Amino acid sequence: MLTIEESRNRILRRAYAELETGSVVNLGVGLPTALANLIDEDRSIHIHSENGILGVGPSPRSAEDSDPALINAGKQPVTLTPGGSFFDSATSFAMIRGGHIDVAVIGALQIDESGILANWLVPGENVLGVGGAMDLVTGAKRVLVVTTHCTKSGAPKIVKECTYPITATRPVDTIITERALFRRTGDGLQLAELGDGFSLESIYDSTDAEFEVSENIPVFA
Amino acid sequence: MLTIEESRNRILRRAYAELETGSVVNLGVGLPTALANLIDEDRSIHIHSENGILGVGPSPRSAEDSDPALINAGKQPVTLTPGGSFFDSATSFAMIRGGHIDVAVIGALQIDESGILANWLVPGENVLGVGGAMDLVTGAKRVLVVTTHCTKSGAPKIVKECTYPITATRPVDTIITERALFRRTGDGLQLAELGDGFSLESIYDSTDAEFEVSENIPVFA
Amino acid sequence: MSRRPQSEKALSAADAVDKISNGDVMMVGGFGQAGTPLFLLETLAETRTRDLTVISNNLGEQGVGLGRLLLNRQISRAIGSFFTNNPDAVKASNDGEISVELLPQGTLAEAIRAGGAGIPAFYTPTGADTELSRDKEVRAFEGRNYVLERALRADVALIKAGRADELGNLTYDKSARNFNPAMAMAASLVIVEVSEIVPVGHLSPEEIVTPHIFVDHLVESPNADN
Amino acid sequence: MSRRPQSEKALSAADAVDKISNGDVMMVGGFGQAGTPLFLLETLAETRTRDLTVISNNLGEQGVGLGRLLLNRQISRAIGSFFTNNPDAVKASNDGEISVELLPQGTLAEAIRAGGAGIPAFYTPTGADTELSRDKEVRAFEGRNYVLERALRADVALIKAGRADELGNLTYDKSARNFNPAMAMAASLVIVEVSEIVPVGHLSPEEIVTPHIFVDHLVESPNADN
Repeated sequence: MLTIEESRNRILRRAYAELETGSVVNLGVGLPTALANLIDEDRSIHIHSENGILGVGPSPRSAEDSDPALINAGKQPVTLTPGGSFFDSATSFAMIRGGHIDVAVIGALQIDESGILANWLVPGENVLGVGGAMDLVTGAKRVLVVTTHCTKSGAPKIVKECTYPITATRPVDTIITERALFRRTGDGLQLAELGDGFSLESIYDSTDAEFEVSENIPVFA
Repeated sequence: MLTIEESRNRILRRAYAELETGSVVNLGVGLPTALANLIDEDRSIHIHSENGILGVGPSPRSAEDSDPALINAGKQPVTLTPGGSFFDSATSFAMIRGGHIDVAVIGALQIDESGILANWLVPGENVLGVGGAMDLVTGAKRVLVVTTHCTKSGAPKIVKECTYPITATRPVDTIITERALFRRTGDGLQLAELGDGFSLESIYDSTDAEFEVSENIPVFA
Repeated sequence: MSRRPQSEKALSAADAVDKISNGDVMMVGGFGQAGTPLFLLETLAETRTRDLTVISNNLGEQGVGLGRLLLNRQISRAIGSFFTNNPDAVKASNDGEISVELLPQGTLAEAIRAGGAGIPAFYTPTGADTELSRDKEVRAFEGRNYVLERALRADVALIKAGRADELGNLTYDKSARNFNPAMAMAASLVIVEVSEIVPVGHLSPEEIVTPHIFVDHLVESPNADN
Repeated sequence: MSRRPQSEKALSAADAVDKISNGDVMMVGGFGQAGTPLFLLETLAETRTRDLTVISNNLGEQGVGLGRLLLNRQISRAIGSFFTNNPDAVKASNDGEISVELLPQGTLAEAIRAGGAGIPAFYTPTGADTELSRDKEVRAFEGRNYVLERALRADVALIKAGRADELGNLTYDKSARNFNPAMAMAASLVIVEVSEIVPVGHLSPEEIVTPHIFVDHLVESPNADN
């Protein structure tokens, strides 16, 4: 079994490898924002934050280096990379909705077998917000979900049909968990890679959605 | 009889006196743009130009002082007053349409007796443009028309009903010619002032629109 | 010799918030605490102004900013995008003390921009065929569904800028810009908390983000770096 | 020692305009000659590219810029706000050589912004119940009539900026900004004529008007002050 920390790190490493050099990437609140600390400067991946930053750099080294006017969408202090810029919220969402963001990396509550994501509301829980998730899933050229494979109580997150309210009618493109990587192909999901230590059988057991399996299944660690 | 130059100067002087200190004023192409040269700095009237300038100053003193990147809506070189700023066309028209311009000073082809303006198209003439006129008449808090009283051929410009295509369904507020000043009151026009040297009778003779006459009629020169 | 800049728009925080009336629709800038006019909000929390409809991305944090107005029961309605981070907001909504309208963050930003730009309504793909817009009009363009969203306007906007010049031209500081420029255009009365007021001419014409015509009052923040 | 800035996006004018295809919809920035990419247009006039639909506020002046493309019969359709100042445009329209769609200047600007912002359509009061919008859908909100206007997008935009950094971040020069920033967001391919390319870091993050993600190619203008 992986610890939560090991799972997170594996998911982030695999997600990072999915990003193309030179691409413009928005990192959703939560697990995705930690990706900013993995970026190798030479790959010139440009991190967009919906509160009005292009060129989000890693977290500041110390509390003294942090600037209350320079925070990411998760309200954590960040830095700016050379060539970065600032703009207002209306312009920032014009970028997102207008299709100018190459990849949105985003968390999930549920993803159904056609790739539809639910990630903003668990009915009955005290949630009073949606944030930028709907715009990001609707507008980004590619949506990459990063999530633990199951909920804390062990229930599958990749399900036949979402029981929670959906985020958008536009399906996601890639799902990365600590156990597997799925790609959407046509109308359905295809298991494309396995997390080290997880068998195909264990994925069937922990996944409610129907999915295809690709011919070759590389393993990621 | 006034010369064309004398008429223009009289119209501009009277229009200038209509502007309140501190107000934000857009000057239409043609006669209105010349108003920028009359502004006394102490009155801090802020001239907006729809191509993206707030704080248009007078024309540059010489050709060497003119900057091809600093032109007004009539494509003439201008200067910038202290505290002036630049913005893009979408923002500039957001200002206009959003009701942030106090006064639009604009030319006319015809104005009808309910204050409806036609100023962009003479049917049959080689006109292929509308520019910012429709936005200005629709969006400015107050519309002030400056125009010669009659066309070059002597036909009245203030008519019963516009025969040219209208600029907006929103009526104008004030009309200044070399012969008279009209204000819109309720649904109609009221003659409020007379240009020096013109009798009330002469205004009736050169105006097709019905209009009321105010009790006192000051004279402007 | 440099003179101390004097602006006709400068006002004390108390005099500024005194212009806000019971029942007003009030926009409040900021994302988290960045770009949030905390000094103005703390001053407003000292007044008896109530029944406010707040348009803001967040509803502050517990007991801070709009969170304090909420505890004071000065807010009766809130339109925004993410209030979850203030448990008091969630509780007040559950208890029926405030009514809440949630919008996707991009729709919130665009609706405010539209309000200032004279656009009464626009179509957006965001939220189409989701629960959040189930009562809204949907229309297809080229086979894709879009939601009709109405513009937002307010009686008053409280915003936070970086530097202002004496005329009221504004710059912003990094990601503290966020909702502030759009709100400056979408309210009848705009009150701006600024770090500093500088003489006219000290801001370059190219760096001014909000021209002075959108600004009614300037309030200097007591915290130099806030 | 300063190095000469090198940008992966830098291209010769000839190579840049070679990316424009017959039949393309092409936005062209500028108002009059301010902010007009004249070097790119003159280079395009040397090619055989034709059947272009041009979206631009003006259609150049006689024989200059778009006016030269017009005389070359490279343009078959034009969408814009004010073409009167080019008599050749009026003649070409009268003779049926080009088809013209006129929009109020604010509607043109807003439609381009919408195209870049993922807004397929919006309502504007401008032009409602006038001849210019007689074939358009009208809808009342709160008793006032508004015209439904569709967003504009293009295959390619030719724009003019002031300085660019090596990444492609752009600033503009005074009123030469005009339609350029919105067009940079509304086209699939964006080619920018710039006065100068400077190293990354030479532009302040606050002064960048068009972030680099909107820019595909940079062409340095041979005229330093153009």
